[in-house]
Amino acid sequence: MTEAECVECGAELSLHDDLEAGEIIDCGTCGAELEVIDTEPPVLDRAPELEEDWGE
Amino acid sequence: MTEAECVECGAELSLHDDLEAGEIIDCGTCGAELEVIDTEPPVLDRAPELEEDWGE
Amino acid sequence: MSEGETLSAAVIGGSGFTGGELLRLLAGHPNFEIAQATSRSYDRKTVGSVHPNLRGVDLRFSDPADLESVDVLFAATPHGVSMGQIDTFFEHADTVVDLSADFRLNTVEQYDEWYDGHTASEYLDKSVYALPELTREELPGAELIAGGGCNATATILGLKPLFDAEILDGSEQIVVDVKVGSSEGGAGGGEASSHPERSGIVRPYAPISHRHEAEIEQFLGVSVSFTVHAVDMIRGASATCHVFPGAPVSKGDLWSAYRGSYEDEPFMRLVAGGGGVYRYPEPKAVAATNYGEVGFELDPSNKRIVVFSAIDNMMKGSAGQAIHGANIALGLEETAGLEFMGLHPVGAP
Amino acid sequence: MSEGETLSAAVIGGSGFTGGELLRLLAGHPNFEIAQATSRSYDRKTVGSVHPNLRGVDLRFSDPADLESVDVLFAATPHGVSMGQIDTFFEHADTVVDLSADFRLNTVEQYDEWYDGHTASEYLDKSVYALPELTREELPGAELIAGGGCNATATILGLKPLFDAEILDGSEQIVVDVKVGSSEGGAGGGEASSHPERSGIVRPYAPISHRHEAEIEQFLGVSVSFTVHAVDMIRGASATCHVFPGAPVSKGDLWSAYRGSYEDEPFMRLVAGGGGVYRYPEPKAVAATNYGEVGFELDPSNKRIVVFSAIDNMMKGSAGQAIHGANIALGLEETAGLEFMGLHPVGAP
Amino acid sequence: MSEGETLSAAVIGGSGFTGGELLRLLAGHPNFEIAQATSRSYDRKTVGSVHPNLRGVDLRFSDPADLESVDVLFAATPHGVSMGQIDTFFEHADTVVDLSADFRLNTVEQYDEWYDGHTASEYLDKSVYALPELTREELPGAELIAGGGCNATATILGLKPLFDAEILDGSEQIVVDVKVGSSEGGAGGGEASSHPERSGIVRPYAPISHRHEAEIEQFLGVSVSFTVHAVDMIRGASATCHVFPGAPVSKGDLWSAYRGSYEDEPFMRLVAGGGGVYRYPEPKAVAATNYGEVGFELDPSNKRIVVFSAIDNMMKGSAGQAIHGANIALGLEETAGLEFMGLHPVGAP
Amino acid sequence: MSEGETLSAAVIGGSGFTGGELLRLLAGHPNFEIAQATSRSYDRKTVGSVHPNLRGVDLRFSDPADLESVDVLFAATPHGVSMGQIDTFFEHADTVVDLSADFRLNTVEQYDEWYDGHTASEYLDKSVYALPELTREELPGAELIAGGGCNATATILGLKPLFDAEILDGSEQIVVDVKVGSSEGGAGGGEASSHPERSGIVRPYAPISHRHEAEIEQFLGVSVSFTVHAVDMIRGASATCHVFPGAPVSKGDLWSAYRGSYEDEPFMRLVAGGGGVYRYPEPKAVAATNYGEVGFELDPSNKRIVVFSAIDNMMKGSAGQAIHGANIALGLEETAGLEFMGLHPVGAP
Ligand SMILES: NC(=O)c1ccc[n+]([C@@H]2O[C@H](COP(=O)([O-])OP(=O)(O)OC[C@H]3O[C@@H](n4cnc5c(N)ncnc54)[C@H](OP(=O)(O)O)[C@@H]3O)[C@@H](O)[C@H]2O)c1
Ligand SMILES: NC(=O)c1ccc[n+]([C@@H]2O[C@H](COP(=O)([O-])OP(=O)(O)OC[C@H]3O[C@@H](n4cnc5c(N)ncnc54)[C@H](OP(=O)(O)O)[C@@H]3O)[C@@H](O)[C@H]2O)c1
Ligand SMILES: NC(=O)c1ccc[n+]([C@@H]2O[C@H](COP(=O)([O-])OP(=O)(O)OC[C@H]3O[C@@H](n4cnc5c(N)ncnc54)[C@H](OP(=O)(O)O)[C@@H]3O)[C@@H](O)[C@H]2O)c1
Ligand SMILES: NC(=O)c1ccc[n+]([C@@H]2O[C@H](COP(=O)([O-])OP(=O)(O)OC[C@H]3O[C@@H](n4cnc5c(N)ncnc54)[C@H](OP(=O)(O)O)[C@@H]3O)[C@@H](O)[C@H]2O)c1
Ligand SMILES: [Zn+2]
Ligand SMILES: [Zn+2]
Repeated sequence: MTEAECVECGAELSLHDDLEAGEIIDCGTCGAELEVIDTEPPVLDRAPELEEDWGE
Repeated sequence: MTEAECVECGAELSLHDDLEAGEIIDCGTCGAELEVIDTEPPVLDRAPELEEDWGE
Repeated sequence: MSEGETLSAAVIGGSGFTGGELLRLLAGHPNFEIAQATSRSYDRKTVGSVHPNLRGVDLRFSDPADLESVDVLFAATPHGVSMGQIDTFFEHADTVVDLSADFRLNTVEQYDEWYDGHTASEYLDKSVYALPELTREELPGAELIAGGGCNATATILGLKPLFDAEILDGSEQIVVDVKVGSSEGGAGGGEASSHPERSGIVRPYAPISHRHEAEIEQFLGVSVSFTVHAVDMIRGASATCHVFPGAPVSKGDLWSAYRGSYEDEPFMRLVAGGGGVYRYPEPKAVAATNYGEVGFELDPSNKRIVVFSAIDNMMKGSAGQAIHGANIALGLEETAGLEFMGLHPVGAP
Repeated sequence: MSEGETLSAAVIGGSGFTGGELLRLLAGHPNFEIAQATSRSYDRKTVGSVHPNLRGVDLRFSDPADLESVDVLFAATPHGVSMGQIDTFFEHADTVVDLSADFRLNTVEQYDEWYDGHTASEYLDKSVYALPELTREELPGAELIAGGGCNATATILGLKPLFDAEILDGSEQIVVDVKVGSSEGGAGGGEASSHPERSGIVRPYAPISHRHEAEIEQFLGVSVSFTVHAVDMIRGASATCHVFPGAPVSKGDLWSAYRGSYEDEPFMRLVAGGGGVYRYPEPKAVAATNYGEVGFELDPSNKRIVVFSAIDNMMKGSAGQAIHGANIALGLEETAGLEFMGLHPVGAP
Repeated sequence: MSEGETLSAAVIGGSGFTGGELLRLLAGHPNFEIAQATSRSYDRKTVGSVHPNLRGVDLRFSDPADLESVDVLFAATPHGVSMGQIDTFFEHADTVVDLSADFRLNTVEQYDEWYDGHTASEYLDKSVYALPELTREELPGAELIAGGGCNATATILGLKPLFDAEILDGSEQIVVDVKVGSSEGGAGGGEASSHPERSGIVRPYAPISHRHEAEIEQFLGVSVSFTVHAVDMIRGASATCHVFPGAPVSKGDLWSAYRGSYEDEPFMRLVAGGGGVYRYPEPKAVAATNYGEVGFELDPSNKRIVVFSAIDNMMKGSAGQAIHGANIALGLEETAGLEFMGLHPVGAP
Repeated sequence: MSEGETLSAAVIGGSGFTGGELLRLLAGHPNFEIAQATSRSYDRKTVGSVHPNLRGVDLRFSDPADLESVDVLFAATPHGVSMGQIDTFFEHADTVVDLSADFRLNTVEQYDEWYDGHTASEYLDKSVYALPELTREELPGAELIAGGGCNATATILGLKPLFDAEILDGSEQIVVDVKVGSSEGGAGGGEASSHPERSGIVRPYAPISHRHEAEIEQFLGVSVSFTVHAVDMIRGASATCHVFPGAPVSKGDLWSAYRGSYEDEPFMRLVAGGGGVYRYPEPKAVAATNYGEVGFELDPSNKRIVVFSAIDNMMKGSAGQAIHGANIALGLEETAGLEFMGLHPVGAP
């Protein structure tokens, strides 16, 4: 288990071992979806937002 | 505290001391509303039902 | 086991509705610790991302292909999944509690009649139905526990005292008219369960031939006329049973029957004929709890008994019942983790 | 009368729920003009202050003690009011349409049995039940029209074809399990109908002995096992009838029966067994309309017929039915003022 | 055109929510006859199989690839569809009424900023926004009519009188807090709009950057602070605008402004500060109608004006507005087909 | 006190909504035992006859005139009652926890401005506001605890971090748009809260001048533009705060502020910007719990911060907050009796 900081809220995130680039994980504190950009060391970024159409 | 039997469901009811005839109490087991007919010894009967108009 | 001991638990199908309830109950249970919750779709996400009430639980979903070994495995998967994986489940757990219909019935013939057969029929003899009001004697030590169907549970709880007390002998006409909430359909949900289509309804969704009839028949020995309506609530199943006993019966007989069957039951409440707003069983009075309410009325005009039975389908009707059964099977305090009393006021929980 | 003619109308009890619906329907009706709407509590207030949908109608409530003379007087008052004032009503109107139970039954004996007797029994012979599916032949020229009970209307509409086609002969066991919305209780409303207590419920409110049984018995000649539940909707009554015919019956027989009874009826729709979301009758499919939907299913396992019937209690179950009956009685176009088709999507209207 | 004439109409996207409303309105409209309703998913099914309220309408869906020639074509398709097919639409119809956002904005730049650009920008100059309270002068004879966004419509109707009367000049801070029902999302619906997840909510669904801001800015000339919440109703949009005028203003000024803008408008109602239950605008008072209600309050403590505006998103907010605009464009009676007054009581329609 | 000790408690106003919640929480609390619950209307009835979830609690209401002596007295009575009886309360209890507004404000002047003055102003200095996120330091040993207003609580929890972190200094315009459920009105309920009138609404019920503004001003030092809407849920208060900071602020600044204020708080959760269905605070995610959720979004177009805050008005907004404050005041485990996690799925609880 490695640790990383959530880029959204700054909370500590524990990451699983077999982390893969491109994977999306969510922050347990703020709920943000984070994309794994790099694994050693882990680099996270906000995942691109799913454009949701709630209709208008 | 005296005890009496609920005339609806048969469960034991504990009655308070200053019981008065005419008083309405509800059974904690079945919820029935019971009227105190007599106090020494306590005699209970089903309380007359409140005719409720739910509209029709 | 000794009461202070802690057992490890896994929930297969943890992202579903009953799986989420199991996680909630296990997280608050004094004797369990959650080792694993699986989901294929939400693999590696926090359980809180799906179940917002579990945001405080520090756990991520894992893949059901990577089972860990635990003391107790709960499966909350659609019908058919558990029967396909039951051997694997037992390789990873001593006790398996399955919430689906896969191990509720006793014989292959029943599965042939009501479902699409059975692929692990060697387990049917071993499994014990989870509802303690029916199977308290058989549960201790049971290794395979089958959670009941929610509509079946409501119906059986309502009618059982009439059979126990021999007011009914099985030859009578019995009509069961059920009303259920939308959580019964699980987390999937198609167009019919979208909010605009599903709100405000009284919709006949199983007019005839509901599979839960099989469980009712198995336990009460009688075939019932069974119809299920979807109504506008989320949790809750309410069964109204219209029964025509052969011999005259008094209200006193009925109270004796119901008190006889349930007065020692920690989760059964009798409600009938009181004053106030809540005079008969209704789902919202037991919402969020493991309680079942039953009550009745006697129709003098036609010798009919009307029985009302109400449960929370997610609790007494599935996850709560599963924990209740497991508590007894494992020698834990029967009510452990299930003490929540419910809410008032409460809307359509 | 000639079709272009305009009739004056009064609504007694115009501040109530069915009174408001009458006002709405009359305001949109090509042959009526509203002369008066009474309310004691809202005397002199605009009708829009009580019924926000009628803000565009230029009318104020007046006291029911100051009746004006009109062609048609509609009374939408609680049971007992009309029978006390019926002479006065006829002094002010040629035609009286009463929405209460006061003139629905034929004999004093029935009122003695089901209500608290009758004080104007001389009118019982003259009154015609408003539901055209039952009384179309008797309505033309009728001077006293009695709007049916909403739960009775739903039940009768559901079962009538089975009697018309002699699938039932009256000796069978019939269970009627009804689900209704909160508008059925009228505008008063006590604690049980407050929003926090009334939301999200499946509440047995008339387990036995509901007065509408009298109307059902009068028209179908059979005593039914009748239980009514309150559910979370505002408008709507849904009756599920569980029926056990003496002789075997096929789905073809059922379709013949239902088409036979209703295919010429402008406001009846048969719905059974199609695809999509709305496969059987349900109240929200007819909400805000004068339509009634009926449908059925045949239970092969126990020879049961399940009949579903759905109406809007404020329309087909009261105000709409009253206008429909009045249209026929007065020789107007039968569907005048009642053409609204209903809504989709719609929630709990 | 002469008033008795009948125009043929097509509805593209007839199986959707606003498409269904268009069909309902056209079926009851004295000047239209429906020639075609398209759906790819329900091709050849009856319109009643999707919209249960239209069971009495004798019409089947056809494929949008097989367009018939009509007088007026209504498109009720998702954003982007109409701009791709607009040439084809005009080959088959003289007048096109589009309910999507495709032709609401004036310039390509706006589409670049708020949407993903525009592929038929040559039509932007020709199109007229459907809301007659904004564009009554431009509508007669218009060939391309763009129905407004529902949240934009509610907001614009609420704020417009303040600009008309120069109480606001565009430099003020304006907060618009909107609450909408689930029909706004259309018939599709994913997990978030399933009944168990969508019931009972107050859910921030567009905290910032809602596309309707573009329309508001276009018509009022001001950028607003805009946030939309989903709440538990099906129909309805309610906008609460919190406004801080530069100069002191009295309630008299406000009444003058609102009466000035709306007293001749057939579908606008002012509601503010009366007694009874319905004192301010609220969606259920206008549900199922083409009416808009606006009202206001003045906060003495901080010189704030609070404006309330309520519409039915399926009517004034889309299909009703489209018919209203078309009526004017085509020289028909402005209110034709839109007279329904709404319901009381009514739940969450 | 030592943690195993048991304190006796009385609930004045035990038949009301918050009184019922207090009884439920106390019955499940490891350190309390209920000595008395008062009600004038339900004197001598079981608490279960009013609160169906408490049918298992063996207790009858008694008259508030017959107060017993207890360790802690909770008053859940309408505004004005406690200030009239506070001396009597202290004769019967060492600690008084009052849920009304009677002791929330610091000075007589505030009561003169916002209420109708104060008759026991000598207690104002002694009382401590119950919300631990505001007053944790002052609570230990407090003898008079004043539970906060539910809308005030939601608002203060949402905005406080912005003041703590000096992102706001009190000179800014702040709009607070609140949405609340029907339990906020208490068990009384008039016509406006009857089910047919109250269902499906978005109703401006306090457009301006809501009394909770006084509490907000007292704790945040700023006057807010405050408007409250009633929506269709039973439990829940949701405050959306639209804030315009003087200096530019980043999302990082906001997260620092909110984490700084709340990361050690056992009952506060930050929710903003995740995926899935529940991305921002919403009442049903915290229903039945003592949790508060807050979150925010930054509007780049106009430098607005939108803050969302959600609580259960019956819990964090009243009874839960009262127990929380009492736990701290009495030296008990802070979270004792308040551990319930909430439900998923859940409707309009
Ligand atoms: N809902 C009720 O009221 C109720 C009452 C009594 C009994 N039950 C029974 O309980 C079971 C679960 O019901 P539910 O309502 O909770 O359903 P649900 O919400 O649809 O959840 C099903 C769960 O199973 C997982 N799953 C599906 N297929 C799987 C597979 N092949 N292998 C592993 N996991 C799989 C799903 O997650 P992924 O797809 O992400 O893996 C999901 O977590 C059903 O058998 C149902 O009949 C339900
Ligand atoms: N609601 C339904 O679904 C339904 C269906 C079928 C039949 N009905 C029948 O229709 C009738 C009206 O029902 P509702 O639901 O509309 O009731 P409601 O909402 O309670 O309205 C009753 C109306 O009658 C007036 N009223 C009461 N007592 C009166 C009196 N003594 N003299 C004159 N006016 C009086 C009331 O106004 P004021 O007190 O201000 O005068 C009010 O306008 C009832 O008989 C009911 O059984 C109702
Ligand atoms: N809902 C509202 O409150 C509201 C308010 C104002 C404006 N609007 C706008 O009105 C439009 C329709 O909204 P809605 O809510 O009615 O949506 P909807 O319920 O999702 O319906 C969309 C309809 O368009 C059809 N469709 C989808 N893609 C198509 C394509 N490529 N070609 C032809 N037909 C296609 C669909 O049927 P098939 O897929 O079967 O062909 C369906 O009939 C949208 O642009 C929306 O923004 C909606
Ligand atoms: N509901 C909320 O969400 C909420 C939130 C925060 C704060 N509060 C505050 O909490 C308090 C209670 O609110 P609620 O909603 O629970 O009200 P409620 O449901 O109306 O209950 C009031 C209770 O007080 C009793 N009562 C009334 N007058 C009394 C008197 N003069 N002496 C003794 N008992 C009296 C009533 O019972 P009897 O009449 O039978 O004696 C009833 O049990 C109010 O001050 C309210 O502002 C409520
Ligand atoms: Zn984070
Ligand atoms: Zn009893």
